[in-house]
This record gives sequence, structure tokens and C-alpha cells, in this order.
Amino acid sequence: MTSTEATEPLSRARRRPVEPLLPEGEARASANVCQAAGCLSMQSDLVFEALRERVVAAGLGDVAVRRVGCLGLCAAGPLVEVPERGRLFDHVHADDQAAMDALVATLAGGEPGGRETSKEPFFSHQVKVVLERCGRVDPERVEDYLATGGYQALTQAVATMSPEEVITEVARSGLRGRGGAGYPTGLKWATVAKATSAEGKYVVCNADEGDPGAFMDRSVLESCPQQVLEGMAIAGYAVGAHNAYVYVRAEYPLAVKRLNSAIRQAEREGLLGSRVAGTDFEFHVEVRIGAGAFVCGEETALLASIQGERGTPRPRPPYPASRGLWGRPTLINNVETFANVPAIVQRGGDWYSSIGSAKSKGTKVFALAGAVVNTGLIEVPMGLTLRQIVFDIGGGLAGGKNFKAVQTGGPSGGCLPEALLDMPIDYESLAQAGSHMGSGGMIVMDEATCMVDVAKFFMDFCREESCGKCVPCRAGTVQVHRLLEKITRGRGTREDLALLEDLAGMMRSMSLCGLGQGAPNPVFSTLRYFRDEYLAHVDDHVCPAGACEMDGGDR
Amino acid sequence: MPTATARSLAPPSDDKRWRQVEVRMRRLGHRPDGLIEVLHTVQELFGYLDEDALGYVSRSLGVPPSKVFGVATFYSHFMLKPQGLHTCVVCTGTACYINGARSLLAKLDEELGLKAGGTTPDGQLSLLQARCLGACSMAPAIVVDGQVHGRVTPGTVLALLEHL
Amino acid sequence: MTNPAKARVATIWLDGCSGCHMSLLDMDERLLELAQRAEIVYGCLVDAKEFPDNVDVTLVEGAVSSEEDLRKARVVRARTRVLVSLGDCAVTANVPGMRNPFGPGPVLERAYLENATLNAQVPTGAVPALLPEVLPVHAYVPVDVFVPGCPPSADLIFSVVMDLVEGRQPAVEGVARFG
Amino acid sequence: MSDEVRTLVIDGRDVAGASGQSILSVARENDIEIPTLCHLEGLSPVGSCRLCMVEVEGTSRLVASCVTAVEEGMRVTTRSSRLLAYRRRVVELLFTERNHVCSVCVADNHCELQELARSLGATHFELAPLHPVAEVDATHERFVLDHNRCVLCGRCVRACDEIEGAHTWDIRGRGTTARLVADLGVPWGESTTCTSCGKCVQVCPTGALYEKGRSVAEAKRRRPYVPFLVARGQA
Repeated sequence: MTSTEATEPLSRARRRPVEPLLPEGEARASANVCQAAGCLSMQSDLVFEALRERVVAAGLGDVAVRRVGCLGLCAAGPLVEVPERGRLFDHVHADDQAAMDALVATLAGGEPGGRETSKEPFFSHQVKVVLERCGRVDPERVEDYLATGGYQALTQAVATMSPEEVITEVARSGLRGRGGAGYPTGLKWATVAKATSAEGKYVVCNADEGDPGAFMDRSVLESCPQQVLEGMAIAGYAVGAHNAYVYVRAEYPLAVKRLNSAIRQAEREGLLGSRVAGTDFEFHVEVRIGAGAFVCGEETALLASIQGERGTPRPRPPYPASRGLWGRPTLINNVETFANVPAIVQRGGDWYSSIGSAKSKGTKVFALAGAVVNTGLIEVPMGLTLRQIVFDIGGGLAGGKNFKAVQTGGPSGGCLPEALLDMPIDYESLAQAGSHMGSGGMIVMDEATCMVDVAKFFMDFCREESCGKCVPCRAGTVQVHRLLEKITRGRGTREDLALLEDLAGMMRSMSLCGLGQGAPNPVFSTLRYFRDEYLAHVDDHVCPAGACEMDGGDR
Repeated sequence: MPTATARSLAPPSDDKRWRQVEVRMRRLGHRPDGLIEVLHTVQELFGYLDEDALGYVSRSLGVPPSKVFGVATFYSHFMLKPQGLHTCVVCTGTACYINGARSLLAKLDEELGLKAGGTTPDGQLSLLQARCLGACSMAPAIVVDGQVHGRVTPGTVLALLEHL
Repeated sequence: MTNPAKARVATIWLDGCSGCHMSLLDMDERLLELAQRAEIVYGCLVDAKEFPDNVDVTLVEGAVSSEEDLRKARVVRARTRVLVSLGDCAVTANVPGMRNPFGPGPVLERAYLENATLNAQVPTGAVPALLPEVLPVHAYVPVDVFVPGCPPSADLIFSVVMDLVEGRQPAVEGVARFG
Repeated sequence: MSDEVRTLVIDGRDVAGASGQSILSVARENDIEIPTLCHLEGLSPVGSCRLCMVEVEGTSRLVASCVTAVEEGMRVTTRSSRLLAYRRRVVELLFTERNHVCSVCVADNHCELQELARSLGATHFELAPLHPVAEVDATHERFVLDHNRCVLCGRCVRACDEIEGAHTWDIRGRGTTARLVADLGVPWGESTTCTSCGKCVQVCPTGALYEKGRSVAEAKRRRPYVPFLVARGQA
């Protein structure tokens, strides 16, 4: 189909006044001021106000100053991009006259300031599908999303494709769940589509991004919530669901605000609600706010929480695809998975599967944090190596320190050593190395980090977040943490080390859900790659990194 | 979706905020599955969840009291005791942890005698810790009354709290 | 008067109620049978001041509560071939361990100050200092055989000791239980 | 539950069950004992104690037999050295989590946890006990709740909710600090929902819930009462 067939809701959007922001294309130049949480914490809202005043004062009538979502390089915020001139300005503060002058000069067509984005390895290695519009559109204006081709995929799907065709396209793309486990998305959709229910089905977006060190979903929701909603609506059409929930962490108030506003605006545009894009397809989305429980990222716990209950997981099967919310078939995908869908429908599964590695298709968004120079949000094709991510995109280690490990996969992931830096990043390689993709948090650690202490940190996390339902996780996390505490104080013995491994193995096999089964992974991966650090604590009562306070003792 | 089993009841007091709670419950159809949403509303309005509030919500939604209590204590976001006038949340996610969140907590304990979960004796400041605020690129991060501050050091943390 | 044909068996009593020793005596006439195979070289039933060297089997009753208990446990371990934790106190800390949630301070205060009618004071000399936690014997020294029970039955003690002096692995698993 | 027959092999024996029936149920019908703690016939299965985990040929994952339905041609192993070691660890985790002092417990000699430890051959624990401060609630006129002995199996919660319909009990908090709780965290004696029916006491596997006036080793359950619960639960 051509885009003209899908213009009915779009043309209405174009009629809406967009003053004072000129839409992309109509402005000679635009200044995109990042308003995602990172830059906002450095008062980028004031930067927006100050810059707009300056632009008005300079009489630049054909220049747009817009509020946009995450520009990626969070480490250097507040950020302002002038895309027409390929320039990025970092550390722009409202009261920094020199920076403002340089910005206005660039916008006016004078000598361009700031960094040349095309020459920055931080940007040039990235391929943006999920983050395509992050930093380009105002997250609080559906008009911006529509102006960049937003909702064309949904309109195309509901008007010209059968649900089966949509699923086929998603299956062909090779897209796998971006929440961590990597289950083939097309297969999941097909299962839910096949399930029959007289009482309806549900679509649920898991935005309970709880892995410490992960902020991909947060950035996507704060930067382009419409793209997630569009992906959900396409999913609803494909599986035959008319009601949906987005389950967002309470820790992300800005994401909740923008999501709620996005839902209202999309309903107003006739792109969600009782007649989606003028067809008979009905799709209602509600936001449910989590309340501070990491375990609710587990899908059965998440469903319990949406139902207003304690977020305790239940044994599977039955899987939510057959028995989910209120016992009805439910499709659960995470934010990033849904955000990939519009592009797949629009450009085709074959296009998507041309990106990435043999078994892991497409791109992956990572939150790069820790001891690297360029912390921030990145999107790269699957199959890039850790080295490219840490040293090229990440700019290497901060402060000239030496690399020790990179942690992926959150509390159920692992720590990968220098020897694995040339490993390609995909689901299989990471799993083989004893970690996993997780949701995309990537934390770089330098020589000052003690790996036993890191294992203890994650076990402490799991201990506090264990729901308490099953015994291996509830009491096992506490006991493993105690053993690690003993070792990091220099009081551990070889017997404690053996006990640690034994107990961790039991938890992995016996726990009820992924939290308990995955909780030992940081212990196993650090034992696998950094055993010498454990032995130094146990045999010599020394912490090689100098991070642990050893109080020795004779036991 | 389950249907509502309860309906509007008299609120615990004539405090006008209860009307907003009632509006929220009505919008959720007084359905038991709206429990968490309603608890969010009560906490936003009153700052914490006391026994009167929990009992009122329990009766209004037709959810057994022990179940309401079980839910309210399961989620770390819900507070059963009043909090200080101001709150300071120290992030102890991975990135913040390896970048020194521990030293921030130690400093606050040392200077203010304040431990995570505690409130100063004058009721001015409550200290909480969060498991990752997603502000990892600015680690270590703290949130003071809703405002995120990045790259905080033991040297600067007190200054951020001083004006309160 | 050491008899080389007989196993050298000792018993010792740390923080416990002596119930395990009572149960040992409950073997009645089988004590004579045991005496054919073993010589009791130390214990509260024997007049020996110093724990001897080269003991084949030592039965330890009681948990490790005080510095004195710990000293004894270490001496016994060093001089014993097969160390047996006899009874729940030695195996799990049991009743003496019930002070662990509170620590020794409040327990001493309750006993010597709150409940004292005369000369209320916490003793500092003459009695051994309490350790912060009451722990089972194997928390401090390696233990070879565990015989839970409060007390373990005379039958079980007899079979365990006979197995040991005759060089067999005692059958405890699935037989003995806590309590 | 339909009555279609499923044939399978449990511990090398050919057995048959109905479709939808759990592995545990079929095993018990055939006198193959699988240890359980949170499970009680007549109450909804939750699969939380993990003692009934079994091996199923063709998958490396262990499954909880109480919540896994039998399938045609399934080959199940309920006993192996690995399963025994894991089950002992689970019992050890429970014993070290609270203050279980069998020798002075009302349930001594009538306790499912104590008997599990014996039958699984647990003679001592390698893990250090946690020694939590746990309260005893004796405010109810007829019953006592001793948190020192509670294993959080949730049988009382389910009996109260599913059979009695009172839902007096729930679990507060989470993780190892979770506790059984009445109403809005009130002492049991002040509960306005408790009907004093005593079902929770009858289904408690340990000495956590017992009738007042019982001394050490006297908390014998009225086991004939339990089949009555079953009948009610299946009604």
C-alpha cells in the first residue's frame, strides 16, 4: 500500500498548530534539546527555555527549538543537537553564554560549533531502529511522531494485512524477546493468536525494567512512547486482543507521565481506542504502575501485580500465552520488543533480519554505564564485539584505568573478562559465556572493582528482592550472601567456597522462577573467570582490588 | 475482568482528600484488582498508608484486610509510616554501587546519623535507597525531593541537602 | 592399665543438660558389652583430670557457648581420631542456641540482674565468658559423625559406638531425628 | 478434568493417571512417596516448597510434581542422589531460617519438617542458622501462632481462604523477612475476620500454629479432620 491510503488520521495531525516548533523539513535548522531524565537532571529544561529566548531574540524565524528525548551520550549532558548541520553540543548549561552563542551561531548558519557527530565513533557504530526517533521527536507531541512516519505501520497493518500476515512478517524478521530470554517473538505471537478465549485476550507491555544498570526501556518510553504504543497495537491486531496494559516501574515517573499523555493523544488522533485508524479494530491501553518489586519483571509475577496482588510468580506451565491475565490468553513482550515492531511491519521482516548475526537478528539497545568514558544509551547491530562497544563506542575506560570486566544481564547475568572482549554480542555467545543478554544493561568495571564484592552486591540485591514464595530463593539468597560476606571479610575457608558452589547449584535447579534460578549466575561467572580473586580472599585474606574491608579473624 | 463487589462507603474522616480516593476507586469500578492503583493514590495524597486508609480501601474494594496488608507490605514503594518532610533517595544500583554510593550512605550516616529507611528526629528528612533509578550514566545519583542529581560525592552530598 | 585390644573412648560435656550422658547410661547391661570392646578414658564417669592423647572415639555432648567450651572442643579434636557430635546441642546448638536471637548481654541481664533478689550483678570472674553466639561443635572443629536427638536413644548410641569401635560406618541417616 | 488415560513411567514402573492429574497424585496412588511440605490434598497447589521436584526424561529442568500434569509417555524419576541432595538442602534452608528447636517444640514427634529431615537423612547442617528474632502471638483465646516454627508453606492461608472463606491470614513483607499476618497486621486475638474455626491449626505442618494448653510434643493434629477439609475443598 502507499502512504496516501493511510493519511486520514495523519492529515488531521498536520492540521494541528505546531507553533512555535516548526516541523522537521520546514525549518532551516533545528535545535533538539534533550529532555530525557539524564539531561533533565542537569536542568536541560532551563536550557530549552534559555535557548528559545535567544533564538527569538536573534530573530531566527525559520529555526525550530524543540524538546526531544534521549540523545544517547548521557555522560556529556545537557545535550543539544543541530541535526541539519550534524552537530552535537555537550555540557550546555542555560547560564553558559559562550555555549549559547556557539549554538545560535550554528543555527544561524555561521561557523558550526560543537562536535561533528559523523566523526564520533560513539555515533558512527550505531544502527538505530528502536531509537530511530529518540532525540528527533518531542515525546509529548504525537504530531512529531506522525510527521516522522509514525503510525504508518499500524495503519498499514490494520488496513491491508491480515493478522496472520503480520505474524508472518514478525516471525520472518527473526526478532527475539528483548527482555532477556530471547524467545522468538513471532512464535509467541502465533501461540497467543491460536489460543481461543470467549472472554478476550490481553497484550501486556513489560516496562518493569528492574535490572540495576539498565535504563533502555526508560529512555525509549521517555523519548518516544508512541512507538511502543504502535507496536502494542500492531501486536493486539495480530493476536486478536483489544485490551492492553503497560506495566511501568514507579521509579520512572517521567516515563509514566509521557506514556499517559501519549495514550490520550493517540486516542484523540483515532490511532488507539474503539476504532483504530478508522477500522473496526478496537484497542485500549491502560498504564499500571509498579510499586517497587524487582520480581514483577517476571511475567507471572507481573500479571499478579496487574491484578492487584502480591507480585509472586507461579509455576509455568500454563504459560501466559494460554492462561495469563484473569486466566485469559495474554501476550507479554517488553518495551524494546514492541518498539521494533513498527519498523518490521513497515520495512519488512527480511530487511530486519538482514541486520545482526546468524541467530540474533536486528539491533539491541544497551545502557552503557560504569567505568567507561561515554556512558549513555546506544543501539548497535547484534554481533558487534564487546571490544567495539566498550572501547570504540564507549571511548575506553575513564581515568586511564585498566579494564577488568563487563557485566551484562543484571542480577541474573554474569561478569565477562578481558579474554572475551572479542566475543560477538548475541544471545548464544553470551549464554555460552555464562552470562546472558538480559534487558541490555552493560556495566564496565575497572581494576578497582573486586569481583567477589560484585557477586555479593548482586546477591544482596536478589536477597532483598526475593518474593519469599519458594524456599531455595528465599533462604538460599540469604545464605549465599552470608557466605560471600564471610569471604569478603577474609573469614572464608575453602569449605565455604565449596558450600557456596553447592548451594548456588541447588538454587539454580530448584527455584521457582527466573529470579532464584538466575541469582547464582553472578557467583558462577565470577568463580569461572575470577577464581583467583576468591582464592586470594580465602587463602591469603587479601582483596586484590583493595575494595573489601578485611577484618580477618581466625575463623 | 472480575466485577466489583463493593461500593462507595463512608470515608474514615471528613478530610477532603478522601474524595479524590473515592473518585479513583469509582474510575476503577471498585474492582478488587485496582488495589495497587488505589494504594498509589492514597499514598500520593497522604504521604503514607495508615491503618484507617488500609481498612477503608479494604472495605471499599471488597478485598480482605490481610490481603491489603500483604500487598501494601510486599511493594517497597508503599510506606506504612509517615515520612520526613523531605526525602533523599540514594541509588544503590550497580553503576552507582561501583561508583561510590556506599560512601554517600556512610557520609549521611556519619554526619546526620541517618540510615537508609530512617528519618531525622525532627522529621525533616527521610533517607531511602533505591535499586537503580536508571540514571546510571550519572552514577552515583541521588534524588532529593524528586530532583535527580548526578555524580554526587561525599563532599557534595551534604550541600545538596543543606537548603532543605 | 591401657589395654591395646580395646578402643579408647572418651565423652565430654560442653553446654548441654547431661541428658545425652543419661541416655548413654540407659544402655543398661549393654554397658558391659561395650566395656568388652572399649575403655572409657575420659568423661564425667571417669576420674581423669586431663583429656588424654590418642583417643579413638570421643562423644561430645553440648553446644559451644563459652570460651571454655571452645578451648575444650579444640583440645578434644586435636587428641581424637573420630569425633562424634552427640545430641541436638552438639549438632545444632539446640536449646542453648535459643539465646542467639538476643545475644549474651540481655540473657545475662535477665538472669543476673532482673531476676536477682540479692546482690544483683553479672559475674565476671570464676565463670567462663560467653561467646557472642552459641554454635554447634562443627562450626569450630571438624566433626566425623553426627548423632542428632534430644537425647539420641540408648539403642542408637550403643549401635553408633559399637560400629565405630568395630571399624564400621555408623548407620545414622534415616534413623536419627532431631528432637 | 477429563478422564482420558495417560500412561507413563515413574521410577521404572508403568503407571496410569487421568489427563490433568499431577505427577505427585499419580505417584501417591501407586505408593510412590515424594516428599512435600506446602502441598495438602484439598488445597490449591502452589509449588513453593520445591521438595517434590522430580526429574523428567528429555528435559534438564526439574519440575515440581505437585503442579505438573502427567503426559503420555512421560518418564519420571522421583529419587536420585541429586534430588536427595537438593531436598536435604531445602530442609536445611528451612531449619536454619527460623528457630526450630524440636526438643522443646509442641509439635515434636508430630512435625512434618522434623520427619522430612529424618526421612531424607539430614543429620546436621552445614549452613549457619540465621537466628531471627521471631515473635509468639498468644493473643487468641484458643490458639497460638509461633513465628519461630513457621516455614511459610501457606497451608493455613489457603485453608482459611479456600475452605473457611475468611481470608484472615496472608503473608506480609517479602523474602526471608516475610511473616504470616492476620488482618491489617493485628494480633490474632484482635482479628475481626477470624472465625476461630481452627482449620489453620489443623493443616499446619509444624509447631507454628497450635491449640493453647498443649505442651512440648503434645500438638498432635486431629488427622481425621483433614479428609473433611479435602471433601470441602473439592466440593
